[in-house]
Amino acid sequence: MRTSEKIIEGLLWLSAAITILVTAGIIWVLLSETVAFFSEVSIMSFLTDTEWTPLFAVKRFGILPLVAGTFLTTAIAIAVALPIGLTIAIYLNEYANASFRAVVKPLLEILATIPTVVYGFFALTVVTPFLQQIIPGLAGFNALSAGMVMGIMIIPMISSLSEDAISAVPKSLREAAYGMGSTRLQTAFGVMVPAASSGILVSIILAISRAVGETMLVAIAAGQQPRLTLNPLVPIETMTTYIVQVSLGDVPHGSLEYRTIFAVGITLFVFTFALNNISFWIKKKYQEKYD
Amino acid sequence: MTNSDRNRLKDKAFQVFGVFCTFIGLAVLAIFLIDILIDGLGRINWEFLNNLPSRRAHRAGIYTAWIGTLWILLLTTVIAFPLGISAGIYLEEYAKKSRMATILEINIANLAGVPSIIYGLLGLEIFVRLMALGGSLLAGALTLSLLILPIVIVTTREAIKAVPRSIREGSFALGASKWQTVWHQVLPASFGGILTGVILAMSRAVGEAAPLIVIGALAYVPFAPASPMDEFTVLPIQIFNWISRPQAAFATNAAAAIIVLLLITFILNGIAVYLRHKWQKRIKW
Amino acid sequence: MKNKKNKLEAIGLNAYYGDFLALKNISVAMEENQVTAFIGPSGCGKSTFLRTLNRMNDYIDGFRVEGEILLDEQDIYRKEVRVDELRKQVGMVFQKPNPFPKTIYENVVYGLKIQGIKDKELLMETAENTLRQTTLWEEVKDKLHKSALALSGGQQQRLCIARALAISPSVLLMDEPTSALDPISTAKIEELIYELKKNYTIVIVTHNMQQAGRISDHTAFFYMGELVEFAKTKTLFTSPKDTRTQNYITGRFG
Amino acid sequence: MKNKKNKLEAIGLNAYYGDFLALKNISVAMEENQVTAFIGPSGCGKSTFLRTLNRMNDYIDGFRVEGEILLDEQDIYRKEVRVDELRKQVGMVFQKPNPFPKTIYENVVYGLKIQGIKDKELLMETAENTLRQTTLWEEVKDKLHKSALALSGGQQQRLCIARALAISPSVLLMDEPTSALDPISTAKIEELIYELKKNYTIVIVTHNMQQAGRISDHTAFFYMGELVEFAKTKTLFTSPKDTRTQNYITGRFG
Amino acid sequence: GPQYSEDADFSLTGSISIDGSSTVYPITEAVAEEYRYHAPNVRTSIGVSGSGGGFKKFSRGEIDIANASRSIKEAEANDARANGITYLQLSVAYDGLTVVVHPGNDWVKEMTAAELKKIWEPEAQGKITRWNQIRPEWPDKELHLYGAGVESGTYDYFTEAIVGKSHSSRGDYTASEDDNVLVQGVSTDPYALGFFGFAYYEENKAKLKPVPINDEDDSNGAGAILPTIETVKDGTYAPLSRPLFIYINSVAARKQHVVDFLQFYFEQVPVLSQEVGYIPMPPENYREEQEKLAAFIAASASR
Ligand SMILES: Nc1ncnc2c1ncn2[C@@H]1O[C@H](COP(=O)(O)OP(=O)(O)OP(=O)(O)O)[C@@H](O)[C@H]1O
Ligand SMILES: Nc1ncnc2c1ncn2[C@@H]1O[C@H](COP(=O)(O)OP(=O)(O)OP(=O)(O)O)[C@@H](O)[C@H]1O
Ligand SMILES: [Mg+2]
Ligand SMILES: [Mg+2]
Repeated sequence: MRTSEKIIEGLLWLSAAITILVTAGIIWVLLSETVAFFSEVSIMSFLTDTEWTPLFAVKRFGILPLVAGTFLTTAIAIAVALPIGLTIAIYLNEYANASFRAVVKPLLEILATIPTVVYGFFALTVVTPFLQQIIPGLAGFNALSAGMVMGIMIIPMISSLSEDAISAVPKSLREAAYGMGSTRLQTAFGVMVPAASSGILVSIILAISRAVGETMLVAIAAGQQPRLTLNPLVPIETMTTYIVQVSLGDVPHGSLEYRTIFAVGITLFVFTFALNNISFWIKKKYQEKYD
Repeated sequence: MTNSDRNRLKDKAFQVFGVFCTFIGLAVLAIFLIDILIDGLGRINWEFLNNLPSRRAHRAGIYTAWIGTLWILLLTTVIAFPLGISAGIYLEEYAKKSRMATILEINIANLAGVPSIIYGLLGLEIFVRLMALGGSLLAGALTLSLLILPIVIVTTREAIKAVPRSIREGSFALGASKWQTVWHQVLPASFGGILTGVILAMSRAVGEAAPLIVIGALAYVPFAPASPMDEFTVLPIQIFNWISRPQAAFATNAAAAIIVLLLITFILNGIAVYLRHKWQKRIKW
Repeated sequence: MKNKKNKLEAIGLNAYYGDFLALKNISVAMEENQVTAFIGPSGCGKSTFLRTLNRMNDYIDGFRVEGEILLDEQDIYRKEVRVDELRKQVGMVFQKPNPFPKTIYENVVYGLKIQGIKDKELLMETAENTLRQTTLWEEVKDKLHKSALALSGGQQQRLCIARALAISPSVLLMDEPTSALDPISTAKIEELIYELKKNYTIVIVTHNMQQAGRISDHTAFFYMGELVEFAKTKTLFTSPKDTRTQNYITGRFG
Repeated sequence: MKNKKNKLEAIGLNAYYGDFLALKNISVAMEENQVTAFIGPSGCGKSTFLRTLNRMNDYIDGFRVEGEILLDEQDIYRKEVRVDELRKQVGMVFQKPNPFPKTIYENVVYGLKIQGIKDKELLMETAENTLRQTTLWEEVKDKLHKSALALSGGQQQRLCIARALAISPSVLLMDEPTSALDPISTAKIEELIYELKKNYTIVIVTHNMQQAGRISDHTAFFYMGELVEFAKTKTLFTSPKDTRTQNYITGRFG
Repeated sequence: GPQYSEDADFSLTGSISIDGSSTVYPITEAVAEEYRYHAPNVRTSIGVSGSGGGFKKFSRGEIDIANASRSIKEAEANDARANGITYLQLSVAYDGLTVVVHPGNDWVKEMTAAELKKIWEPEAQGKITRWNQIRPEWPDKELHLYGAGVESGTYDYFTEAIVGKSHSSRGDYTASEDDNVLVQGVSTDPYALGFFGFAYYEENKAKLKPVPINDEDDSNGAGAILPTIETVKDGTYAPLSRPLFIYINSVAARKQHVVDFLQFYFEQVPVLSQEVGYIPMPPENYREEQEKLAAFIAASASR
């Protein structure tokens, strides 16, 4: 009995430890080529140069334009998905009746199922022309419509996971709030959302991660033009777009041009790592207040 | 206006906003579905499901692709879910609040943000070359498993977290060991939430093409895979392929293939949603 | 003693959980500035009835009522009634303590804050007053800004009472409010109830017959979803009409 | 009456929640086949102490003990002690009812099932016996396979007691087991405790001094984390040595 | 329909793995499809991991045939040599690059290769931004450029042909490696100028206006010439038609079924390549390629 407990714990530990192996594997795969890359390109210019033209005759290796592109599309996506997703979660949990929720929640989850290339074409052929009528000067490829559509795509991550988190809050808390004369809105934001904050935060982190890592949608609709700008109206390029285009493109493997994708990959990795550390820190600080 | 009127107004306003947001989500979904159905529904017939790839759009079918997709989903599920749920359990129930646990937690959140294509590069080096699995279903499924592992782990943890401590204590007090408590109480009580993760993760896995292309999944496979070691193609690759063809008829094919892809995920999700619904009805604290 | 006004009144109330009839044709009136106690064996429907009085059961799937419940002669189940307003008038303390996962201070002032009161001093004053009323002040005054979840069961329950008092409702529903309290705190709460009665109408569910005897003006005895007997507390305890009541209060039951 | 064997014994026990010293140097012995009651004002550490007796506090972050707790003269905090085995010997009923989100039947037989017992008849028999012992059988026999969560608070608590009895521990720890029960059920449980005492060692936390007086052989009075007085129940209630005890039992406290 | 033709050869067995450029994919797919009827027991599979990915696998000996939209690079060739792999490059068809403008564009009647160079060369970046900078009589409107993604063989070829140096061009244009996306861009932008594969123009004729190109070299056709099957095939549409390739591993070329497949390939590709939207080479070119193939097979077999 006791040994079997130990064995089970060992197996569970192993499952968790595999994630470390995965990370190690990723870092190894990325680093082996990145080292070669940085023997030819200085880290300083990689981090500070404002142009990214490794595939042109005149090569510049400034990662900033790609970082800016990723940041821009992600920020727009979250700006769309967070309010809508969280509102839906609260609406479904607090206002809608059980049968409505039971139908709508899985329906919305379908949004996450649609292949992202479909979203890409939707952004390009429907959303962009529509936005162009409102915003003159909006380029055919732009971060705005790609980001907005990506926001729609990740709504279910936030709405479903947050709704789960909210409905996991003990009923007695909700009753306490109602018992004090709270409106549903006050119950939701004053009691339920704070009590479910950990789960909601996780849903947001997952959504951000998905937005940062999304590729095909931005590749189709946001353009492939690295540009150091926060202007959402012009074509940009994200880190993921660059990686997928080069790795599936005609560039010779093993060349400096090809190695750039590993340098970009590492950057993205460090980028998300920093992001996660920050959100983890926030989460910890926030939770200490209540637990 | 009194304060309470204001609160009531806010409450109503939020309700309207809630309906509006839900409606936006559903409307976009409806637009997508209708658009795709209009484009592709007419193309779906027995031949389409049963034909091999072809240069002639009207003769091209998705037989090998949908079988490959089912294989990939099956294998990925078999690999990723036990692994992910185990890891989630370990982190939530066993790991002390140590440095290691913190590192693991950040690490997993981090993995969730790694773009799929990087997983493709990882899979290519580790599974295809190092483990010599070649461009097989197994290599593809392992790659996608790593890709969705973070989602499964994170959602499992959240679901487990929601189980009240009093339930665990009740179980411990009856002499249940840690694992028994997890197995008999925590997992059943959190299964509904875990299923949400399963749904999201499956949705993610089923639509991925880029990492599979990198590890060597094929676009033209005129034979259906029969074992995990066989070469394969999947619907998303077929779809990408057709979408980038110049001929409009291939776009129709792509729409039809998307319908089939959605149908496959609907059915799988439907099962998961049904189970979740059943489960959550049973458990109300 | 002249007849008081009926603050709350149930008329022919049936309550269902799905198909299960939990309350059968209950008619009873609770007078203003009086304490009404509900007693009865476990599962007889006391909590269910109490919770229909501020429509707290609205959120339970499949729950429904027939009949009327009048607050100040108005049916609270009318369409146009705003449940949040209703509950500001009819406060509630639950059987299991349920503090918010917030600080002690935030718990107490929650009801005021949601009414839009921002005045820090006023909030602090109310917090101190109600915490004193519930004998909690000395124990928690140094950790007002610590989580309420770290309190003991009894402390949590007293906090919940304080929280309910802070919004000064006109009716206070209490579902076994002292079942988790030690005798000292219980005595204080009972004293408090006696104090509150001057301004509030109080309905209390209790298992403790001594308590019912000590604090209530009227007592209702429930049995298997029925209101068996309702009378002045003294009368009910000294000369019950129904044999079931008799058996129950003398402990010769079942 | 010859001196009984010490079933459970605490020696110089300190317990901490992080930096907070919740129990201060407690030494007390609980004799075999006796009922020991813990009384004291809310927050004094009764629950904390009770929970150290079967190491239920192991799972609370930052909780730690110093000193020893002997069960049958063996320290239960030794490294090699298996907490699950320990808890099969030392059963527990909690302050708040905590039925599993499973059927009533599954709740009762859970302890046996995890011990690997599969014999349906034996399980059913045990379920019926323990539900009868806890006066619940008549109320639930028709819904054994319905969710335990739909029971009332009191019913839930009795179910939890039944569940604990089903694994026939040698020690039973009860944290205010009757605080959610009506007098009838309470009386039955008290009777049951009296019955169980023949075979079990029982430790009970209660706020109800009458209850302590009725059912316990020894009583320990806790105050602010200290064990103020421990004596035969009669002695403690009739001639307490410490003035704090005196004040508490006469209700002249605080 | 039938799963094999009447003269099917059931004796041939084995598998052929092909990977590489997604541009060449449709041609090889078409051949493989026909070959299925011809030799039902040969398992042919084709991947689309790009010319780069294809060459990588090819030079490691992981595949038999590589599809490529550009020639093998020095480094890739070295890799292959290091792994003891000899190979043969064969051209299979042309891909005509078409320069297009919005259909509402009424000023562009033709352009010269020099004008294209002036627009696309690196020095033009940020400078040549209006139509009237190309020809003064053209309107004073912003010029919006669309073209292939810089990692693609199409871009590689276009820069080589127009600017004179591969990968040398301005960067401020809208790039996509999916030509359908470019079609969408140009067809909705009145001030657009773009280039992409001939087939994409053919399929979207109604939404686009092609620009005749004058290479100012009358030896291969005088004046500005529109891309058509004929002008590409006979070489008068210069300089914007590029060849597509397959690469054959010599080890694979020793296998009976691979040889059979390759011979079949060159019998069929003149017809099939046109069917899928590309432009076949003149017959004499095919004859040449077939001879090279035969020699290679013979050389491989003797080793
Ligand atoms: N998890 C915890 N973390 C920190 N402090 C705690 C925790 N649980 C209890 N305490 C504190 O320890 C002290 C003793 O608590 P305990 O629950 O043992 O009291 P109790 O005597 O059982 O009270 P009650 O009769 O109200 O149940 C209290 O001051 C309480 O605030
Ligand atoms: N949510 C629910 N769904 C279905 N039945 C319920 C629900 N809540 C309570 N019941 C049933 O309704 C009846 C009355 O329950 P109620 O909680 O009102 O009893 P009570 O008198 O408060 O008991 P206690 O003294 O144990 O708290 C019981 O038979 C109980 O099983
Ligand atoms: Mg009750
Ligand atoms: Mg306690």
